[in-house]
Amino acid sequence: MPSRVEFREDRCKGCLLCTEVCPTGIIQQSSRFNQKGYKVVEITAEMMSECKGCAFCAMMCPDFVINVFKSESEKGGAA
Amino acid sequence: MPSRVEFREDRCKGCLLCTEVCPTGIIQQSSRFNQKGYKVVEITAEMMSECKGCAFCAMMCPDFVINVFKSESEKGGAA
Amino acid sequence: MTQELRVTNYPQVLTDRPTHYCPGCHHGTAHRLVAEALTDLGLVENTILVGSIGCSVFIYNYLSLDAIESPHGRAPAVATGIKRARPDKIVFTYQGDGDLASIGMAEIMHCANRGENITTIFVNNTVYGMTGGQMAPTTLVGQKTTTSPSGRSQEDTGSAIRMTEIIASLGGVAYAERVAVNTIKNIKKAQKAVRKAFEYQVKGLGFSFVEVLATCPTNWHMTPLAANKRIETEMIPYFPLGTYKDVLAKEEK
Amino acid sequence: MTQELRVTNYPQVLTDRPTHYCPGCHHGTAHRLVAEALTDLGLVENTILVGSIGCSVFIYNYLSLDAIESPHGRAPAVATGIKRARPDKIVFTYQGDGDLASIGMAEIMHCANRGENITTIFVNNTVYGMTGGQMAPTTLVGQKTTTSPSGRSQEDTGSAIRMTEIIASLGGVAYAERVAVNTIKNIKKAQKAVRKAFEYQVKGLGFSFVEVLATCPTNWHMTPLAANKRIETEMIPYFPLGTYKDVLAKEEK
Amino acid sequence: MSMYQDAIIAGFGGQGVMLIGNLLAYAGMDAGLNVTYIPVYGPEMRGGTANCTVVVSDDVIGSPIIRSPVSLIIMNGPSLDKFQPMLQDNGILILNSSLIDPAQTEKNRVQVFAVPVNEIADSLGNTRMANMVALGAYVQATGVLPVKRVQDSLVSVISAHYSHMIPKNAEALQAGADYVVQHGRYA
Amino acid sequence: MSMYQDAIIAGFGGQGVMLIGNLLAYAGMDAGLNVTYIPVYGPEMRGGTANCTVVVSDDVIGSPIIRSPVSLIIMNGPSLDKFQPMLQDNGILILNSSLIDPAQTEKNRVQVFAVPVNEIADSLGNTRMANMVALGAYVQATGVLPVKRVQDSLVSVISAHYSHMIPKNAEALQAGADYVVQHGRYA
Amino acid sequence: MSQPDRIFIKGNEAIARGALAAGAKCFFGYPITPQNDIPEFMSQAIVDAGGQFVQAESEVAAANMLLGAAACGIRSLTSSSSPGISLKQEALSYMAGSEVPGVIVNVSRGGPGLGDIGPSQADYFQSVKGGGHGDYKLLVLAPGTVQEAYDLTIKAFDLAFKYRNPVMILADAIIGQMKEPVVPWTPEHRDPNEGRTWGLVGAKDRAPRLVKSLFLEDGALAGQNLKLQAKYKRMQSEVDQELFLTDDAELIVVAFGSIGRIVKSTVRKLRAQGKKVGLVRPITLFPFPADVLLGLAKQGKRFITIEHNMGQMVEDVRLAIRTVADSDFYAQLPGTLPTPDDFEEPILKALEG
Amino acid sequence: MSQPDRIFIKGNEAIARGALAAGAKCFFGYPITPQNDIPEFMSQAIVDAGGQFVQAESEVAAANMLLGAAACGIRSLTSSSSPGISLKQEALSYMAGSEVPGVIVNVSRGGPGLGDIGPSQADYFQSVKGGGHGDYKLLVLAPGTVQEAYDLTIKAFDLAFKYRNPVMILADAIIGQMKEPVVPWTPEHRDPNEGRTWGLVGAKDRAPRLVKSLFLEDGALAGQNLKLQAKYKRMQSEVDQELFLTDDAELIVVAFGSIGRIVKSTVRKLRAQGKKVGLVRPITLFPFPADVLLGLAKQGKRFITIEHNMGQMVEDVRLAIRTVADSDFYAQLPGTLPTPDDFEEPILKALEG
Ligand SMILES: Cc1ncc(C[n+]2csc(CCOP(=O)(O)OP(=O)(O)O)c2C)c(N)n1
Ligand SMILES: Cc1ncc(C[n+]2csc(CCOP(=O)(O)OP(=O)(O)O)c2C)c(N)n1
Ligand code: SF4
Ligand code: SF4
Ligand code: SF4
Ligand code: SF4
Ligand code: SF4
Ligand code: SF4
Ligand SMILES: [Mg+2]
Ligand SMILES: [Mg+2]
Repeated sequence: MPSRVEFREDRCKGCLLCTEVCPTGIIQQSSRFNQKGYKVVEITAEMMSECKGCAFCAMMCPDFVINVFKSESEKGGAA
Repeated sequence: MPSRVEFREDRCKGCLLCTEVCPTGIIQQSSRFNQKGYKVVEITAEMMSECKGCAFCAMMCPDFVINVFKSESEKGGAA
Repeated sequence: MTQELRVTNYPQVLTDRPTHYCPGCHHGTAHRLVAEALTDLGLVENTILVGSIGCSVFIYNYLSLDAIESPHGRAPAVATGIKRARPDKIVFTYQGDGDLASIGMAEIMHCANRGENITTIFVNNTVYGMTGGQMAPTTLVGQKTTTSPSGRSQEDTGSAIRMTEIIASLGGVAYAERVAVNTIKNIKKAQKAVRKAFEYQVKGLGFSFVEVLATCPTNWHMTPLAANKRIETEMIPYFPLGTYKDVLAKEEK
Repeated sequence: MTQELRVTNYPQVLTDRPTHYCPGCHHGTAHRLVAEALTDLGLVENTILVGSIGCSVFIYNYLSLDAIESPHGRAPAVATGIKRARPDKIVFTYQGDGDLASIGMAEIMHCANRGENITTIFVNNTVYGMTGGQMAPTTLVGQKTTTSPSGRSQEDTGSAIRMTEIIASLGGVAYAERVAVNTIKNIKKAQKAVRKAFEYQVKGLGFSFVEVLATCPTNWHMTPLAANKRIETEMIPYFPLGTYKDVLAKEEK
Repeated sequence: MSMYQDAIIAGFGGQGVMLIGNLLAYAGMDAGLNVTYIPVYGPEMRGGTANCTVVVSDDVIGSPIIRSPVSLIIMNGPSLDKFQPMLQDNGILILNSSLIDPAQTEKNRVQVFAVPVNEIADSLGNTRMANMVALGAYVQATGVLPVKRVQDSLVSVISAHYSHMIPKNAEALQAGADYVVQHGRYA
Repeated sequence: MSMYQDAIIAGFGGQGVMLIGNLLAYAGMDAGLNVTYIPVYGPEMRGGTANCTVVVSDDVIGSPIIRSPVSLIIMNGPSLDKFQPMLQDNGILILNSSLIDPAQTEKNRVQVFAVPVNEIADSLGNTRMANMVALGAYVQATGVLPVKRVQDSLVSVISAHYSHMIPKNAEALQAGADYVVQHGRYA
Repeated sequence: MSQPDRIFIKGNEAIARGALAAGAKCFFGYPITPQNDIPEFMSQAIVDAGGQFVQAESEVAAANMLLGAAACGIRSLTSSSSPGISLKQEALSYMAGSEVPGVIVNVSRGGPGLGDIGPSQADYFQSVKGGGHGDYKLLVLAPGTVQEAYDLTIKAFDLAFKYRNPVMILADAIIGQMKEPVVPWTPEHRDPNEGRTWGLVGAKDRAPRLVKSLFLEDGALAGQNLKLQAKYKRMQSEVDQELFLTDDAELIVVAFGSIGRIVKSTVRKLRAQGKKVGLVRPITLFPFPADVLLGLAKQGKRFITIEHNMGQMVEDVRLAIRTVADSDFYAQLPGTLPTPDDFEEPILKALEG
Repeated sequence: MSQPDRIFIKGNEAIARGALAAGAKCFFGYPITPQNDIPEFMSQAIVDAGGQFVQAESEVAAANMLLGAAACGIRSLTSSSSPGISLKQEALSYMAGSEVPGVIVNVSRGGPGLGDIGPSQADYFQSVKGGGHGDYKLLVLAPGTVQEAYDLTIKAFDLAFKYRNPVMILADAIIGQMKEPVVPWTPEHRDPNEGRTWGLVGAKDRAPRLVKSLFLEDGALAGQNLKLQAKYKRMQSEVDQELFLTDDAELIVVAFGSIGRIVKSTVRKLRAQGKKVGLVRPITLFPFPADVLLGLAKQGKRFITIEHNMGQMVEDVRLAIRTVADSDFYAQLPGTLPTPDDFEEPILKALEG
């Protein structure tokens, strides 16, 4: 799958709002705390392949943590 | 007719609102000015007999100028 | 034997004192309505009047009640303080349209929304009377005032605010009605409305509000008779009379 | 050859700076909606932001716009001054519910009624966030806050004020809509609404108003997820979403 | 101190007392003198009486407010009651004798000029110019300015729309002055 | 001046720093001493760190605000960065070594007591009592009050609803004190 | 006087509890840092005490609610902080002008404008000179400890009703936010008829009562002003201050409220070094302890005034002693936190002259 | 400078025309006696001049509209009278704190409370000491004639923009309501780029501009206060006063505004009687002509301050001369109308010492 999500982990506040809107349910709370003391979310390497690049997670995140990427080859997918 | 109207002339401001609500049209502007310089209203002695004692004039007067009297004998007329 | 009977019985709470109002000004009539309602309901000795700033600032000269003078627009807050301090008293505000609908907008909205168990008599004459006829929030579009010399411009200043409608939409309101005192028929309705407003307070139903459409011949630059007609021809069409909220009524308008 | 395409394009006007908001607070989302709308419409360089006092007082740290900090509740008056001074600029206020619906009630009502050609983004989280969770006019009956420790009492404090409905009833208003940002569907609608509000200002149609139902997990004493759910289960039923006024629409709700 | 005159001008609202106060002040200004004018204002004006105070002097004027005026123009009864006691001894009192009985004046303490201003104005065809008649009388009685000077300043207080009325007003001013010349003090 | 102690107690919101600040102050008060306590307040608390300052003295206390404290209880990393520079030379620093590497301390300038408060609390069955462990360590290290005195004051800060937790909290206080006795300064 | 155990509470709570002990029955508030503990505490406590808590729509409304409640002769208060107090100025002028005895609490913060939420004493002028319009005075009380916050709140109500005048408690974020042990007490003798002779209650069997500040008739407003000034003169008897080591002092430090208490530590420290310094801490800011200061000045002492602002009370100090002495001034800057050490240098400098 | 004929206008109209001559483009008002002529005139005239007239919903709103318009670098003003000015205090503190150059007109009236609609100078403290919260200063100008009302309004705008500070015109009902001949004039050289370097206009090709008064970071509020105080010090150079027959005077009368002009007549009259009295009429109330007074005091002159209030400016007079002299005080009572005769006796008494 050509989609991919990046978390700016230092910005994440661990609110988990993104986890509930992901249609594939691949975002999870990690066991890491960031510098601010928040338990950040993650997508494990295996699960990343299930990402549809829908960007719902980014739309939901109140802290502009998430960047979503798609492959160009997949036509018409990007909005 | 046993009805009668009294104007506290010193209070009258000559607004004429009473003149328009009198069903018999007997209240008129006089040619007298009171102490405050207002041209007061009046009911001439002849016209007074036409008064029905409805007290519309008093109800309309914003300055509590008017007192209306009726005769007791006329049953059921007073409100 | 015929004995003369006095038809007009001015309530005692109405003092025997000439008013300072201009000829044909409806403030006097509105005062009388309040006096009659309080007298009829036997509330005079138990009532606190909350005055406001406007031509009616001297209302305490005409109604023989314990009274307080509020800062401009703040009568509903002052009344709230009084009612909270003395919940057993009847408390009402008497306010003009500049006072209530302009500077006092927040206070009246929140007093009503909290459902303070008080009564407001709102005398809307579409103008700042006391200060010399400036535009009010209730001034009709096109109406000339000293601060809208070419007539109120809708584009620049919006249109007249209809307070009763807004107040009626708030949760804490028990009763909201708009009346006029330009005709005998309307005066009779107004009497009932003012009485009802106080009755609802006695019953503890919440906030009650009566808007009285009133003349200001002086600042309308009209004779009292012409001003009185304007109520019918210009004001009522824009500010329709009637009951806008009545928690005890089956149907609301 | 496959080239990677970035789906998320955060508008440049949104600064690269972590926000001070609590986890799951919707203020950040509301900021983004504004940033997107201004960017999409090409207004960024022409816009003046009128901030208010509340958790969003630092909004100027996150939106790279010429900005002013208003006294609590007075943003609509400040914005009026700005728009009158610079009619060619896009001017908007960003206000919380304590700010807009309580202390600023008179200012928002009159700004709307005058039809000032500005936009207001109203973030309703049913509580005073910044000061630590006191009761707001929009607090739901029964909701516990630091000043309604047993839950808001309808009898004593009335019920939650629905601002969009009231604003929509005023003459000068071009557009009034209530949105939420609790689901993707609602966020998409909210994006459209915010954009429309600014478009109407560009078109000079008058006052435009968007109420955003928002969480305050901290002062609701809920997890962000639970707070987000409360929008659906408690807030929307009382504060229905939708368009309450749209001068360009055929039908109004 | 050389030239100094003041006047309180009082009457019902609608009698035009503010207008002649302004006119007097303009005439003083146009004559190169220092002048002040101050009206009552605010709710006091409501319904009741109106008044204003004018000071004309060739020296700097300290106060526009005069507690003991040297002259009065009194257009109605209540104003006589209110202001006559303040008038300085031997001060000049122009009295609208159309509405007020001159017998009410303290004619032995002050100089009274009783002028039937309404009738004079009526005779000129317009009762509303009674105020101008009174001012004409005042100007003549005090000698503060030539009548002509006041007439020339009419243009400053009468709006362009009513400029056709200027000659009539000038006539009224003259008629007031003439009346004083002819009838002198009330005694 | 005789007996005097102060402390800035700092950590994440939720680590219970305000609670142990209050407890320390109550214990001082219950011991008949003068005490002051002042928290940070307002929006500063939002999301980030929390801290409070406690002063205990047998003399009148001038300021509840301390710019150069004689001791610190530091529960998280950012607080160490912020407050360690303010600590007086030779001051006492109680460090939550469960979250912070003691190597980050200025151990040559100040007296560091590195206490793995989370682990100790965990071992007692409740991580949330890490704050009590830290306070126990502080009391022991400074000798400001007997541990018993602090334990006896728990009743003042723990609400009736949670009074069954008092013994456990007392245990945690003791465990913190014991750790200091056993391990001494970090060097 | 019942004498229960010491309780450990914030100054804000001490004010709220003091008000309850004084018999306050109505509280009107609006949220603002750093005084939020007061409305939050009251929202439960005054209701439990049979009174009323109203969170007003604004500080303007809260002040006017106070005007209404106090006009009924009911002990009532409002509290806020600097920007909110600015909004109350019109109502304060009305209260003073119509002689209504409310209590207003200002837990002041840094300004001007939104400023910050830290402590500051920069509302001295506003409180003491009158931020509202017209010639009027508030009684102004400035607590220096949490106990005093409690005690002065009780006193505030007594003074308010004694003089039918608004009374302000001028605290700051330090006094409001710090906790100290407090011995709570309840005043024993309160006039049960307090307010009965003038309060609004409905005009039964007597002439109506009127609470107003409009005086249009000739000379009426002059009369009201003379009456008020005479009252303000009578209030001079309420002057109160703490004197600390002033007897043999060469230099008097004048400081009020939180700064007063902090300076006291500095003075103690300097005394330990043999420096002859003393402290006058005005407790009533109006009436101001001018005579006390003048008396000290006449003994040849020198003065420095220290405030947490850019120089306000120093004007009253200088006025008080102007015929014989003058005062230096040291500003603890708004937006900074004061400690005793800060004042050593300026005091020593003033001592050296 | 164009020099047309004299026009005969009220002080209120002079202020309005002065504002237009100064290039004011926005007026925000609310009705209140005795300043209604200003909004009424402006409702037509400023619109004709291509500007904006807004009748605000309240004085609070009007002041905040001014804050907004002035923050754009546009010359703007608001006007009101005493109770209305009390309501503007929060916004004034914000304007000062965020350095916004608006002009505020107070045609003051009798207080406290609703008071009356007659003249009074009882808002001196509020204007000069700061009725709002925090340490800030308004520039305060007090006209004594209608011409000066015109001139000082023009000056007010220049000062406001020079210092980015709110400026208050403190007039009273006498100045506002009286008519006098005025020579209108229009300043010729105005910086066309005024306000361009800091005014809000949209952040195009540059970093955003921020008009704010919140300074939360450590030391930031202290910095802002130091900056403001430095500015207030610079403003001292703007001090202005009228000196009348002071050179050989034994007694100096200090009086401002309408009272200053009325006292001038008294002084002239007493001079005619050979009494050695002179007048200092402060035209700027802040900055206050302290140095001028001190200079006169050093010449051994005595002082009496006369105000239409119960004693406010007299504090600044006493402070100014405190090291060498003191000042008597005479109160023209609020609610009374002053005339030159009223002041003869108190001045003579002070002269006799
Ligand atoms: C704070 C304040 N602002 C303004 C005024 C001046 N003022 C007195 S009455 C009034 C308005 C009166 O208008 P309205 O309320 O409509 O009453 P009306 O005279 O028309 O009956 C105003 C603005 C004031 N006294 N106080
Ligand atoms: C005049 C004034 N009153 C009160 C405050 C204190 N204050 C700061 S923010 C705020 C309310 C914030 O609530 P809201 O507007 O709902 O915004 P939120 O924080 O919930 O987003 C208050 C009352 C103030 N700064 N100024
Ligand atoms: S882009 Fe869509 S599928 Fe991928 S992680 Fe985000 S929400 Fe899930
Ligand atoms: S929504 Fe954003 S802040 Fe919240 S957990 Fe997901 S990435 Fe982190
Ligand atoms: S009582 Fe009726 S009929 Fe008689 S005068 Fe009055 S209105 Fe006319
Ligand atoms: S209504 Fe009353 S005041 Fe008017 S004319 Fe009739 S009697 Fe006179
Ligand atoms: S001005 Fe208008 S409202 Fe006031 S008394 Fe006259 S008519 Fe009535
Ligand atoms: S307190 Fe509430 S509104 Fe404020 S940042 Fe936190 S969650 Fe958001
Ligand atoms: Mg009106
Ligand atoms: Mg909120």
